[in-house]
Amino acid sequence: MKRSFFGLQQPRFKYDAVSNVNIEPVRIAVPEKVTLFLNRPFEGKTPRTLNVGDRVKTGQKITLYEDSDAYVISSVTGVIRSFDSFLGDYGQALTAINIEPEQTDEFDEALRKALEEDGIAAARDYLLSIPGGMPPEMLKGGHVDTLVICGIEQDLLSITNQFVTKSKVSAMNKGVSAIKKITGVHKVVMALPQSLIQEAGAIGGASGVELRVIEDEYPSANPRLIMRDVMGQVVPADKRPEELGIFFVNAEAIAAVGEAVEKKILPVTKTLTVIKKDMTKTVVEARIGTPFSDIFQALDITLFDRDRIIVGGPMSGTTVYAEDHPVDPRTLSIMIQDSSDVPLVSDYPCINCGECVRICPADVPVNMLVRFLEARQYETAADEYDLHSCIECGLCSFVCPSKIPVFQYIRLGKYELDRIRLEEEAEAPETLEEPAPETEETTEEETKTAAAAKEEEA
Amino acid sequence: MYNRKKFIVSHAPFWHDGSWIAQRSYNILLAALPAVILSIYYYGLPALGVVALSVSSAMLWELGFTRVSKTADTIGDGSAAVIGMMFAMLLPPVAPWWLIVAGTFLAVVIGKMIYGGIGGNPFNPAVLAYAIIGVSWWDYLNFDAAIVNYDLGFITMFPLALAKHAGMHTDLFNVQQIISSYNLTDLLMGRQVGGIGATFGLGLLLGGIYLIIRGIIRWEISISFLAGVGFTALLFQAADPGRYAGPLFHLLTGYTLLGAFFLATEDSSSPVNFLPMLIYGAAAGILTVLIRNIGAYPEGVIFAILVVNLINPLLDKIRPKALGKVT
Amino acid sequence: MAKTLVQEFTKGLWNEIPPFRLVLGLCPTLAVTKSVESGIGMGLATTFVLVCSNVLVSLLRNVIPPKVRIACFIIVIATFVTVVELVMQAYAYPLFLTLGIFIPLIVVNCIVLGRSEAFASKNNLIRSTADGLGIGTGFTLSLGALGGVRELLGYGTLLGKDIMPASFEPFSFAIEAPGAFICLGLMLCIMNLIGSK
Amino acid sequence: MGDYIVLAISCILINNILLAQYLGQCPFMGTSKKMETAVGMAMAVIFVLVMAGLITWMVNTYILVTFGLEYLRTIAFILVIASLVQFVEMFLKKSIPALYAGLGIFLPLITTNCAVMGACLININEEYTFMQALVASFSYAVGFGLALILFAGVRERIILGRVPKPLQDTSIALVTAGVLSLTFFAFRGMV
Amino acid sequence: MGDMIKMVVVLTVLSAFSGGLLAAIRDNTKEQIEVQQLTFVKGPAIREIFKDAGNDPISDRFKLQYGDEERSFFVGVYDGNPKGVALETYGKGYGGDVGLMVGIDTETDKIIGVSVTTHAETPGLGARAKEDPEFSGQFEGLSLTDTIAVTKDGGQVNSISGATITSRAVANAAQKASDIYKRLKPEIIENAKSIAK
Ligand SMILES: Cc1cc2nc3c(=O)[nH]c(=O)nc-3n(C[C@H](O)[C@H](O)[C@H](O)COP(=O)(O)O)c2cc1C
Ligand SMILES: Cc1cc2nc3c(=O)[nH]c(=O)nc-3n(C[C@H](O)[C@H](O)[C@H](O)COP(=O)(O)O)c2cc1C
Ligand SMILES: Cc1cc2nc3c(=O)[nH]c(=O)nc-3n(C[C@H](O)[C@H](O)[C@H](O)COP(=O)(O)O)c2cc1C
Ligand SMILES: Cc1cc2nc3c(=O)[nH]c(=O)nc-3n(C[C@H](O)[C@H](O)[C@H](O)CO)c2cc1C
Ligand code: SF4
Ligand code: SF4
Ligand code: SF4
Ligand code: SF4
Ligand code: FES
Repeated sequence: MKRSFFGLQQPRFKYDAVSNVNIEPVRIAVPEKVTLFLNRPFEGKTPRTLNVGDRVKTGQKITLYEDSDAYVISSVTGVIRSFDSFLGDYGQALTAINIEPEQTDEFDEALRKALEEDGIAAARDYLLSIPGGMPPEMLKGGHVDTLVICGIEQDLLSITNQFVTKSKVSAMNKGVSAIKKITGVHKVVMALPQSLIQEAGAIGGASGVELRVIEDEYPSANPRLIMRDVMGQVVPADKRPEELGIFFVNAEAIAAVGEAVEKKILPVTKTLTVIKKDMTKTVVEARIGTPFSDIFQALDITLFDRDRIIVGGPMSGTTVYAEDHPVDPRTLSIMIQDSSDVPLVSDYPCINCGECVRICPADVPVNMLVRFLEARQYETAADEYDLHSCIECGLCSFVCPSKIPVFQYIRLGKYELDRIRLEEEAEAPETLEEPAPETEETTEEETKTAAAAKEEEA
Repeated sequence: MYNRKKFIVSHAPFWHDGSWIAQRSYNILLAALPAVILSIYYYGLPALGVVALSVSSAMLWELGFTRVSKTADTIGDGSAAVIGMMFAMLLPPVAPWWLIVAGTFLAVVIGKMIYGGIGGNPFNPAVLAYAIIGVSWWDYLNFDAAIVNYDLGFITMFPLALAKHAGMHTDLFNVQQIISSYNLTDLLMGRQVGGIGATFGLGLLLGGIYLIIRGIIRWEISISFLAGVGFTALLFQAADPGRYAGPLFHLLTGYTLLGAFFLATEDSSSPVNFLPMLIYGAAAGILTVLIRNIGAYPEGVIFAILVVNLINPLLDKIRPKALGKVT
Repeated sequence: MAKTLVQEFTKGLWNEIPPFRLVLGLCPTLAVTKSVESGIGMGLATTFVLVCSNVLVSLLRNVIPPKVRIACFIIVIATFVTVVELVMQAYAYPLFLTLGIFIPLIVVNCIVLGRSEAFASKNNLIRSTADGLGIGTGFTLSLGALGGVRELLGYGTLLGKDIMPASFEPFSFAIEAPGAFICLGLMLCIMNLIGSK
Repeated sequence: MGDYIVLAISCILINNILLAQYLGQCPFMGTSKKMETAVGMAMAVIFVLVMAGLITWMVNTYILVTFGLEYLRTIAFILVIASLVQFVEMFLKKSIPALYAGLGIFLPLITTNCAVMGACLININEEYTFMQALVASFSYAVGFGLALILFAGVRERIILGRVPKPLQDTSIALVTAGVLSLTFFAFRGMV
Repeated sequence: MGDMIKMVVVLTVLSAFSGGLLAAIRDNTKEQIEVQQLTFVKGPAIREIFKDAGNDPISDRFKLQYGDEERSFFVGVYDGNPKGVALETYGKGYGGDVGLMVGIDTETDKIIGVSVTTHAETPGLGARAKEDPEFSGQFEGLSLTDTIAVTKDGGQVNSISGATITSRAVANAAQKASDIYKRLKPEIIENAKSIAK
């Protein structure tokens, strides 16, 4: 992690390869409490379909609010103990559902019924919070041109997708054919490190997946870099790949889809990589909603004040406040960092050393960008200094000798611009309404002149 | 029973390569040491005094400024020490104390702090201070006048002034003859007259290469600077060998090496993109020889660097197209 | 809010003192402040033109048709500038030599035209006179002060008299063009500091 | 030809109208905060200064000197320049609207710009011939534009820096202009 | 229409007023300005040449016609005798005309001294013609019977290093003065005598 003596050479990070390591996942017992997040703000007064004290089954689709079709899949059989409001990243408001599990699972039959009655396409309405997660836009029936399955995580250290790719070949095969039928996508690509190409051969052969090798150097597993380097198509900076009909999904999600259509029961166990303070990695399988503390306990991890719990990898993850934060369908890894390893940021200005510019894989002029972001000139940052080209790899922050939280500035800048854009869009209809009175006036005038003409005639 | 631990919540990335401004500063000081130590060996205590006063007064000015303006202390980052050192390296070994103190004030306060401190300065602070001092108190910077009382066992005439003089009086002198009295070893081993940190060619080369290897200065600037000097000098020499000195002489005298490795590479006032760095360095090199050969001053590095500092913001607008940028 | 005559005068000495508060008239400020004497000379010349043109414009303000307003102002100002030019040549030739083309350039000095346009064409004779005198005095003081700083640093003298100790080495940068900019910039900084207190 | 090149270099770099002659400071300070405005102003000055330089030269040579009216030079020049700018504005508005849109807001600023008036007066004081006046006027204007654009580049960055409050804006800009002027010392002796 | 007339009337009246005022001032200052110019521009040079003269050479001047030009001559009186005259001539220098005041001893027809009045030469190069007493000193005592020229042209004047053009200009100017003096000598002596009286 330290800068090498030969600073002229840029730091290089290799993705960890799992092919030669035989990993046996640690299975975490069903916890005493699971917490599920529903992507809706918590509203005490809105009529609910379920209430505290109600029982839910494993795999049951919980559509909590009557006026919304947002749902979450219960990962256990048990009794709802409480509802809470929870603030996610950048203040995103969620509803937390706390469930007290029972010893044995009773599986929900809704999916089986739907599959048997309406065929495989019916699965579409159940897959959103499958382990690994599915892009909501894809499930809503948007046009899917290409599906890119990531056999490797964007971020470093985490090996969840690689592990799944290696160990669940047949489930993935089934998942690919299922997802093709569900979404109608023809082109499915799987992006993999060279080390997994042997194992993945089976997937490619059976279900018509194109295998593509990506470089083993960070951040080549970034979707936009995969687009450029592997797919040969540069995504315009102000567009998301989704807008071009290209969707990225984790290998884990595809395997989960395979399991779901095969067993006709929704899988509820999440695979994830836990990275300890000494950077050793353990693959863990736990029910979605399991508090991190249960995992830590199972792995003998003790935490102290001022340590850091990171969800995701070291370059682009997010930190959480509490040990009892639950496992989410999209949690690929949990990283623990000792307080002594926590890098400090400084309030120094940019010294224009250019390290960030040289390392940026997206050719963003970070040295200038950071000045504009610091001055809160987000519009200029976006228009002239390529804010939107940033692929959020975090390398610029990593190398900055001023220890400027560059990456944080960038995310904040993008977030602020989004907010401004949304506000403007919200205002837009009002401005559209304005011309209306004008037309009324003209009609009034016309009627008046018409009336005058009549009078003249008279 | 609430006994929750407090965890640090912050933003990605959670790794950092551990580089820090102070580290860069102290490595620059380290790289400068060989050249400075040799000068101290030749000129003795006066030179040591100049260096010590320059570095310490630069740091005190910065400390004073941060105190008075009630901003965070910044002397720990070493930037003031580096500015003091660079300024000392430009000076003759006998510069008077008041000139040094005034110079470091100009460098640190006018050149850097009023622009918001490190990273804000559009010009190299030490170079700027030297130019201002030069306009006012040239007599004290003039090497030939300054070290007239030394007997050092080598030619105590500033090589560039001598070459310029000879070039202006071609009826009396032949430049090639004049400069042949400075042999290569002398120039490389510091047996020539010049700034405290500017005479020891070999030491400067080593320091520069060290900084390049450490990734603290950008080689593109240094190399193109030297190439610019060499190439332009070659052209001039080819045009009129009787009047203009050759590339090797220009590369190893005056502030050329100091400028290429330590002055032109100052982070804040130099470009960061590849092509701009090459243009910047080459322009500085070309301009250096132009000023020396046809301009008003025998030494050209100072003003050449100021000029390229000035065009740096425009140059750095030349940059690769960012990923996914439309048009 | 009508200002009293005194306020009309004193605003030019601090609140609207050129060139610090009204960032106008920078060129003569930079060009002719190598010494107190030339600074004040320029200030007085400008004041004369300011007051005279303010007076005349204010007197004629009801006669001048708005469309040719600027043209009339320019004629009035240019006339007084030429008067200064001729009189200075006749009676203060060395000063004329130091001030050079900056005397004819008073005609384009934004302060003068600005005052005619913004003040004298809307106010009566007495107010306009007070205004012209105030702004002019402020300008003169500014130039004198800047001239003082530059003369002291650059020559070690004030009004031609040696002030600094014999060992002082004149900081001649202060009287070169770059020094003019930097001294003015730093003086502006000091004004801002005082003003913000 | 060589003489004209020397004159041009001297007017652009050595006797730069902004940095060595102290003319046109107010637009220099006023239009250098953004590169776009700086470029617009530079173009407008080049346009007007060349025309004004030539016309005032002719007015001086064929009218003022011929009739012994040199003492009316100031008044004549300012009227010529003011009407010229008015005329140019009207002409551009009608015939080259695109250029007018680009230069439009800068044109009125130029009327009371001492750079234009000053350059015209220098042409006369230096007793330039018609061709010399043409070269000098153009070169002064180019020098103005060059300095203005370089200054804008530097200033755009300074504005983003952490300049202490009392120095912000004009104060730091003046200091920087000073350094700019010092920088141009580099070209001394080069023509 | 009324507006139009008013505009024209106002502008005309204003211009007339301006023209009248300036013409009047101009007439009244004309003499004085000439004196001032002589005192401050040529004065130093003349006084430099007639260091020990007992009169004020600037006021003791007369004009003579040479070709179609009128030229001023300044008389230096020593011990009651009008022993020297000075006249100004021009030579083409590097940056334009170089003006040279040449003092001539009317008794020996030798140069008393020369002094550069106006020039636009490069500081540090040609400008040294004015500043360097060694250079101008070379002209002292040169006889008008000889051709005055720089050594490169076979004359006796060493040029300033790096500034042959300027040096040549000065030598040419001196030679021109010599020509004028030799042509007008009788009239000059007559006039000088009458002035000294
Ligand atoms: C002469 C010298 C002085 C130093 N002074 C300081 C200091 O004052 N503060 C500081 O944080 N580090 C200081 N350091 C340490 C550097 O910041 C840094 O740790 C060291 O140079 C690492 O560089 P290296 O990789 O060459 O060892 C100093 C180093 C040297 C060589
Ligand atoms: C004269 C001198 C002063 C030093 N001062 C410091 C200092 O103040 N702080 C510091 O961390 N290191 C200082 N060092 C360097 C340390 O001895 C040591 O090399 C350094 O702390 C280790 O580098 P690091 O902190 O980058 O790992 C100094 C070294 C020298 C030669
Ligand atoms: C920047 C510069 C300024 C010059 N100024 C002058 C000058 O003021 N007077 C002059 O005679 N020649 C001037 N010259 C012309 C050269 O010095 C010319 O080569 C010289 O006059 C030739 O004479 P030399 O035989 O003494 O070298 C100047 C040249 C340059 C490059
Ligand atoms: C970098 C630099 C180099 C200078 N070199 C010389 C020189 O070689 N000879 C000299 O007389 N003056 C030199 N000066 C001083 C300068 O020519 C002159 O004294 C000032 O510019 C005064 O206008 C130099 C000044 C500076 C800033
Ligand atoms: S995070 Fe930094 S290095 Fe990575 S793409 Fe964005 S700007 Fe470039
Ligand atoms: S790495 Fe940091 S200090 Fe260096 S240029 Fe980038 S942002 Fe500035
Ligand atoms: S001033 Fe120039 S020409 Fe004269 S001796 Fe020195 S270097 Fe030679
Ligand atoms: S006219 Fe006046 S205000 Fe405008 S630039 Fe010149 S001095 Fe400044
Ligand atoms: S990939 Fe996330 S910022 Fe670069």
